Amino acid sequence: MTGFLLRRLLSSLITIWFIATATFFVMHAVPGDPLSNEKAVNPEIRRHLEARYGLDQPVLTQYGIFLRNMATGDFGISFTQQNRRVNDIIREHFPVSALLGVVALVIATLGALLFGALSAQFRDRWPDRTIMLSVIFAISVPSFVLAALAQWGILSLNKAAGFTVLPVAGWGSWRHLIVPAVVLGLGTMAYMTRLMRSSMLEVAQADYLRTARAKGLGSLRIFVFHHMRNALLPVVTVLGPAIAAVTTGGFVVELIFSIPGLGRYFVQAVQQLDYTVIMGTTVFYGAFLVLMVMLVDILYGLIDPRIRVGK
Amino acid sequence: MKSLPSIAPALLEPAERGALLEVSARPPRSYWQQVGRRLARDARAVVAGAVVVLLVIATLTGPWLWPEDPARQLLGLSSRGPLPAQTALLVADGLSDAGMWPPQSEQLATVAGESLSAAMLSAPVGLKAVAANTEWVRLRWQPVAGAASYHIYRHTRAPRSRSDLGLPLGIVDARQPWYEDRLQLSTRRYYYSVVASDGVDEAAEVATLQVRPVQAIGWLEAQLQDFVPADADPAQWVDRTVELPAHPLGTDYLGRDLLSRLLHGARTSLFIGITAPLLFVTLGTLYGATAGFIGGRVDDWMMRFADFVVALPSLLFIILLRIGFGIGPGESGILPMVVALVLLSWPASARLVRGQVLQLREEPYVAAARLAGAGNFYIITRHMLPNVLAVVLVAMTFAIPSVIFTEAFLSFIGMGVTPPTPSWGSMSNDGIRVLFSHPSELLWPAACISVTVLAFNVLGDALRDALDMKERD
Amino acid sequence: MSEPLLEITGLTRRYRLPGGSSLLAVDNVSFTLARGEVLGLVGESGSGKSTLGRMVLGLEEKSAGEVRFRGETLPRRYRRADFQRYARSMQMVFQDPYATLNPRLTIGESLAEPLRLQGWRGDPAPRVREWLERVGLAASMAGRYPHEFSGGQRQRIGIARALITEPEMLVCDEPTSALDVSVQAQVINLLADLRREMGLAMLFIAHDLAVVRYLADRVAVMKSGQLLEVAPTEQLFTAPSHPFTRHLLAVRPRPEPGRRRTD
Amino acid sequence: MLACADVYLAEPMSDLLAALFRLSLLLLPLAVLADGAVDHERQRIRLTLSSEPPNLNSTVTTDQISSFVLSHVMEGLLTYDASNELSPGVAERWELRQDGATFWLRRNARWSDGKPVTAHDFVFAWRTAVDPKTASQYASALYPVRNAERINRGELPVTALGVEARGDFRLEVTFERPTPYFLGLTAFFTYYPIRQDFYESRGERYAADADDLLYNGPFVLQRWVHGAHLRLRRNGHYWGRDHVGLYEIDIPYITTDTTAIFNLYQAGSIALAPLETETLRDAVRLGFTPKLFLTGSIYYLQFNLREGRITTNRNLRKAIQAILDPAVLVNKVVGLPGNLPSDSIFPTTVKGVELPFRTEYPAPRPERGLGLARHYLELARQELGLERIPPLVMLVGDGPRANKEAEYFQQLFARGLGLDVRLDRQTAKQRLDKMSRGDFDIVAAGWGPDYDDPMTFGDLFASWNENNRGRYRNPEYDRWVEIAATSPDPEQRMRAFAEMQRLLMEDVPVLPLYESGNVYLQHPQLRGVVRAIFGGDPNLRYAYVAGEDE
Amino acid sequence: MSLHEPLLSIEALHVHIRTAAGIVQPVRGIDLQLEAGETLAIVGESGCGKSMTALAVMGLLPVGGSVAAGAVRLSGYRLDNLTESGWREVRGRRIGMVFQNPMSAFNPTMRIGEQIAESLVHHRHLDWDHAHRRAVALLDRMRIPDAATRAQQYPFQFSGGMLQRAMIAMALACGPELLIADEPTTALDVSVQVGLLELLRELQTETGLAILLITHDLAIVAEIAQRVAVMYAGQIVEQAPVDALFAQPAHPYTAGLLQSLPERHEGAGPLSAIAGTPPDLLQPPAGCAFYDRCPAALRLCATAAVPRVEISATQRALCWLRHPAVVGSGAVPPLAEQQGSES
Repeated sequence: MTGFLLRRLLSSLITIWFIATATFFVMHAVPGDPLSNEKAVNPEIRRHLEARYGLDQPVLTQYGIFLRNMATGDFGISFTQQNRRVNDIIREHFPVSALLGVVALVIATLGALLFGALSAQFRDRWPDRTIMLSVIFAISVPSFVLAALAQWGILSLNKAAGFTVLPVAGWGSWRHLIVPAVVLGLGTMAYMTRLMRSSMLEVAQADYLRTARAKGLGSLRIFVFHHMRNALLPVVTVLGPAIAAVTTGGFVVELIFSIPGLGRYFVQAVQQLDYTVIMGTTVFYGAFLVLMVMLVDILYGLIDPRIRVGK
Repeated sequence: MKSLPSIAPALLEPAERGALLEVSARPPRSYWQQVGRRLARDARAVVAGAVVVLLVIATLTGPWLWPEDPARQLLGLSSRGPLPAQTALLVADGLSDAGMWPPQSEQLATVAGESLSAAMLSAPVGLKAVAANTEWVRLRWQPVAGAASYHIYRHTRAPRSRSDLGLPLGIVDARQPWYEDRLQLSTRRYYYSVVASDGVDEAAEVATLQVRPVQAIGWLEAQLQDFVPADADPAQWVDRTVELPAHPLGTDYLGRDLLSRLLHGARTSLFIGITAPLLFVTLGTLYGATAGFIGGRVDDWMMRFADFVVALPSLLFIILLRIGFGIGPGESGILPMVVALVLLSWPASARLVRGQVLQLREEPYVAAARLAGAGNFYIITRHMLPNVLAVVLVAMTFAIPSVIFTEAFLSFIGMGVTPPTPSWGSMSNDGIRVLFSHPSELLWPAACISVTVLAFNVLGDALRDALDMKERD
Repeated sequence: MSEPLLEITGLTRRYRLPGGSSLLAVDNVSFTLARGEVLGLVGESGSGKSTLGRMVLGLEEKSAGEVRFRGETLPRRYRRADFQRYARSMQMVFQDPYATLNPRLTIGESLAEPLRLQGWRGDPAPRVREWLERVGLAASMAGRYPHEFSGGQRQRIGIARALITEPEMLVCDEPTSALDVSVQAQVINLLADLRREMGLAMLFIAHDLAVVRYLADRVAVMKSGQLLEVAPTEQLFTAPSHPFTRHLLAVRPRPEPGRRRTD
Repeated sequence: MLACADVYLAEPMSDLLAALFRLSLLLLPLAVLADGAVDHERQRIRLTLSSEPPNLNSTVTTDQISSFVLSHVMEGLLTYDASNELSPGVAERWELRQDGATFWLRRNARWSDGKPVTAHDFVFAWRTAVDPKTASQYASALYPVRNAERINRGELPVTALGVEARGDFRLEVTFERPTPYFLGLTAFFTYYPIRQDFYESRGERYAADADDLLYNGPFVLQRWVHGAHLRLRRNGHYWGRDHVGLYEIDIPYITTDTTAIFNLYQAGSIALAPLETETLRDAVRLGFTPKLFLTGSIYYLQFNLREGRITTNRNLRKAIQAILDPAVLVNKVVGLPGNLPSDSIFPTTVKGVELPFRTEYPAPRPERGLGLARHYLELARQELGLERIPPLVMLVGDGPRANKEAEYFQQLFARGLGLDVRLDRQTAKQRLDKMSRGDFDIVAAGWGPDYDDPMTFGDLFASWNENNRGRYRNPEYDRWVEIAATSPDPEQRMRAFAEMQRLLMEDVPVLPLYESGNVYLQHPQLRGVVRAIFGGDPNLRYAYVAGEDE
Repeated sequence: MSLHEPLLSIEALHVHIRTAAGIVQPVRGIDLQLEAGETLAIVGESGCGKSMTALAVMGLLPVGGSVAAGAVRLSGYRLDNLTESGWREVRGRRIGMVFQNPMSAFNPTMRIGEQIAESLVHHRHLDWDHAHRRAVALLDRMRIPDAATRAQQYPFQFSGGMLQRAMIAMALACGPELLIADEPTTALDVSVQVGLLELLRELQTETGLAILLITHDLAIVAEIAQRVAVMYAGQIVEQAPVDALFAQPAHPYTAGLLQSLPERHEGAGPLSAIAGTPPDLLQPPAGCAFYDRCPAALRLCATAAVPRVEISATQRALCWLRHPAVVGSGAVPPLAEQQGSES
């Protein structure tokens, strides 16, 4: 297991390096000048600005500096918010995205387990048809439409109730979180529900399930320990991509619900050509996802003894 | 024990039979014929397929079936619901109006006097509309003694109270007891209110007038849209009527035909939605097949690289690449988006195909072909491709909706195709801002996205089932 | 005895396992096969008998040792030309009748494939029909797909494909183990008939001793990659020399209720 | 009322543990949701911002959001009163001369740590701003002060700056040249004081967080959660604290989404909400009465007059001028009341001698019409010797309104003149970059005033001005700018501006479109809000929350 | 009818399975009795309905499957109309079952010991600790070395033979009266097969367990069964004590099966195979299902419902050729002559 972990860690580091390199060079290929401003500045000031961001160095030197700084976890100073370090920006805004993402993911996963299991259990009967129909609608509506409709829904709800049941936008309490998280998690939930359903149906065909029934066990025990537990395995493998979808797919939700997450910052940074923020965010997200995928792998190992114990 | 039945001797003859193996008269069907047959029997597949075919037909023939130019702007008809063909009054506008407006000062009764405080000001008398059409509503009223200025409001319903006068259109000087409203007028009923003011506060008394403009078109616009000849003389043409085209789904914020934009937007969305998957699935297939076929160390390295690409946060990177390629003047931004999508999306199909190839490599019939002296090319084309094609086809069907989503998403956050190129995503982006007042501007493109995505998803499901060649049938 | 058709010396197959260790699937095996001879290769699952068969045919790389066919040393690792060169002489019948045929091709196409690949001039159809009949199927079935056939029929088609180019040697890898008893007999009979007609040499890999005893002239016993013993069939069954062979013969269940052990 | 928001997000999150801790807090229904746009009892209002203040370091900041926040937490020598007139700030009285100015500082002006604001703080701030090492992009605001420009170019040491503290409470300023509008400048953020010891103690982190900034304005920044939340509280050390109406300005929402902002207003969560064309309709339908405000900014199309550009042809520009009716653009395309169609580069808000400049010197109206436009186009074609005018590149921003206008121009020019306009839609920085490199034929741009004098618009087209993105070069124009810059006579100056106005109309290096306006909703209980062109908008210094029945 | 109730009795059992193509009839009216302590083998080729019979006895028919007619009784107690909770009292407790492929029949994510213990916890209401100790003891009883460690392992760590022993332990954990073994040795190597059969036999003598063995392998039958039922196309075509069946098969199909065994082949001639393939059970033939492949078929066999013929007190066959009326008519030779020289 330790050998496995070490190898996994090493390959993750290499992957992060690749992401950083790709980001750096793509970023430097972007046309435009991050230092341009509404007011033209004189050359002396420009020289000082360039020096501050290291833009006066050759690209390869910049790359070297970037890698070295990255290794120490330093992404430099923001171009648009000149007194903030990219690290601070990430540290302050990522937890917001992460929290939103985690809640969305938890909602998605729990929902998917519930609905997927229900759907498989009632295969081809009305609960199954209803759930599968909802699933297919959920994956067919773009997130921004969903978000807009949800906000409109809250507004109507509040109007009908006569007081603020749920806030329309903003960030601060669990009530701010609930609708954006549902909107964000819905697509993932739909996808995972489908997966869970087919996984449940596949396990339903498995010999060991027949064995369990042949032992005359209670249906709850069969369901939980024999059916569900094994059906979960393929669902766990998509958790990695699901985390990616939820954490980086949050732009629109963050935008519409005015949530101070990192995704929104990224879009702003792209519009402002804020080199350091773009690179910092991309590399950070990349590293985060690599880490998550690694964790999911390990989690999978914990659930599946064939990997945990090792062949 | 029962007595034995008697049996006819003829039945005790040995049975005579033909060949043991009967040959059915059924003509052989090729694999793809069978897949087609299964698809045709699957109701969802038929419906989804029909939707896809309709979409493609609409995309290809739409511009001929509904030849309205998606770029044509009828500013007098902006943000309207479904409209029939109608006539519009040809009216003069700022560029051609000669001496009709504003009223000359000698025509106005002037009221001299001390300026008064707001509380003492009365409501304007004689508020009337000199003319009311969708190009301009011209109001006049009698001057109010002691007023410093007038505040003009416009409402879309009868004001309910003094504080509910609606949209403030502007403030005019006391010397100007008239107002011309040209602000996005439509043929609905308007309630204009004029209040006198002492320069700071408004009077308590209000004069309100109900006006219903007639549909009109301004002179310049009529010239631009070829409703009148470019060299026409306004004097001869003004006050005639011209025919405005119908807009079955209504218009957008610049008075462009929504149906036509949807049809052209379908081209963009479907073009990206089909081209990008086609390219990246092909690329991924070739890559994965190569890796799987060569195997060994090459496979290891190739797949490691694919893993790297998978690890890139794709949405962020698509955005990065998209700005990295930049969009030159006049370009639609379709190409950079397709390239970005292709560069980042191929590994999924590469992995899929590699897995298939690795599995197929071990199939006995491939070994048999090898033993018969088949070369790589033969094995790939004859044994692998047809099998891989099935999974690739399914992968592609599922890639299409996801790309359509990505396009819509990018266009939505302003990183997609650039206006004026219509795409469903950018139309949704435009529409979402008027969701409450003009929901159809969002609902149509959003519905198009949803239906397309739905159709391809369902089709993918059905295709996967149909291609699953088991012992059924 | 003249020069053997096939001569195997010190043949070894080593698999590298993740973590640096390696597995000897076939360990220094030597034997010969005469023209027209049937050599039964028996052993339990994982004994390396299938790997051996595949190495002989070039489907598997040889880690060490030598295979000589008609006095010619076969390459350690095959290229396409090698297959084309030896394919006409050596063919294989596979174990799983369900995976043996490409499900996307009609059996006519599958049967014509070796002919085409070996530059068969003219229309392969008559020969395909001939061979279909020869393995006991109606010639008119050439247009059907594999899934329309039963396991036994597929195995016959597999045999027809292997023999349609009239090779000198056939490697049969457990051709009947997935078949029912009644069908197994059909396939064995077919193989026996064809062998007689064509003078085929066969490397017959099986775990079923009775089948081997029926078909083989000599039997080789393998265990854990090693060849324990090669002997003429009757000798091996009546007077096995290796303890493992003895054990194998002693424990196998037999369809003779009277012989039931009582211990 | 304890807001849940207070519990959450107290400090920037430091690590995963803290995040998890907060998560647990978040998921507990601790307190009722803090709500309410206004609170009469506590004199508190809630607002939203379109983005968080990018930079609160007054020497380097450039943007409006920062300007809004800074104008409430800082105070310059002068400030604006409730009727938008200059009034005493830190300076109690002053004297403006041709060659300079003297400011006498009030002795009760205090920093938020209780120490007095002194003349040295101004000297330090101004020197910092012009120091090339600071690399302030707004250093040019200080150029009227002697030697500022040369210091900024690195030619002189910062100590050469023409500002001097005579004791703690008297500030002497020497001018580079006569600057009649200098008093207005002293209310501008680049002129705000900074205390040296504090600035140096914070180093790079100066103004990075709420406690990395020292305040001398009516409010202090009590909390700043980046990207999420700002809270301003009345400054207990402010000399005029007794006349500050509001106790707290809470800004818990940061979003650019106008629909979301409108929804927040509708939900009664914020007291001020800007409206866009789209939300305006809903607002009116729902019975809200919007307010209008002219921002004093002007939007225009600028032609590239660099050599080799086809737009150097005057008749081509005249053709475009003749077909483009700003009134149609404003009414039909922009669709927001409060935006004024304009034929002049000088907005109506610019002051003249007595009356507004535009009242004293109305803008000449160019002749327009399709026939005329096509006539000019024909002339252009002949002059250029071209059968067809090649495609024109129009550089535009990527915002929704910019799109809308660009699409309108494109269609208008195509239909009316048969011109092929290629839209070059770029994000902010890329657009600016292309503008300064001159990589365009036409650019849609805008300009807001930096100080209260027509010169802030007038010198924009002087041949030496780097911000003259189209490189318009007309000696006559330059001469009028020179006169306006140096003449002590207001009459003469205004005449010079009128000449500039005329030249721009005739030469068409730029095509004014409209003066931008704001349409916004304001909570009926919120009173005394001053909408200001200068010194941070909206100005809440004089605002208060009235009782519900007032 | 005697008062004695056999342990298991199957009467005129019909099983239907609803599929997309139509209703398949894998079991078409079979009758079987199994006494306590007895081993009855059901032999037949793949698809003949033998596994479906076993599953019907366990109430574990696949989705779409149902008992269409007939009855299954355990000690006279009707099983086929039990509710799901009724079944739970029978399964595992009164009838244990061993499946063909031990690798897939174990839950891959659960320890072997737990899988054995859980049925003890469920049926015998033991606490987990206790159940675990019992599970270890059972594994030990199945001659699994180092049972305590093994109980803590997962299925993938076991060899096939070991797993099958563990499966038997699992099936017998609650001391059932009847063990249904569905192809218990098919997936195993020959040398392992016999050990397993011996183990079964041993357990049977110890506990008086009745075994219903489902297999296609006549060698296995010969090793362990006391009585044999031969199934073909959903019917039991012959039922006999094992010796009688091997010595004197009454049905042409049984005879054909025996003749096709290479073990029983003597001389140099070809093996005698049964030509053709079994009928499609979607549309079972009206007459004898074996008619198409039967070398001795009469015209009668094609259409007339086949009678069950009592060859002796213990041997029965489903065949016209053995019917007294046909035998009496002289249309077929007596049994012994058809059999050839086998003795």
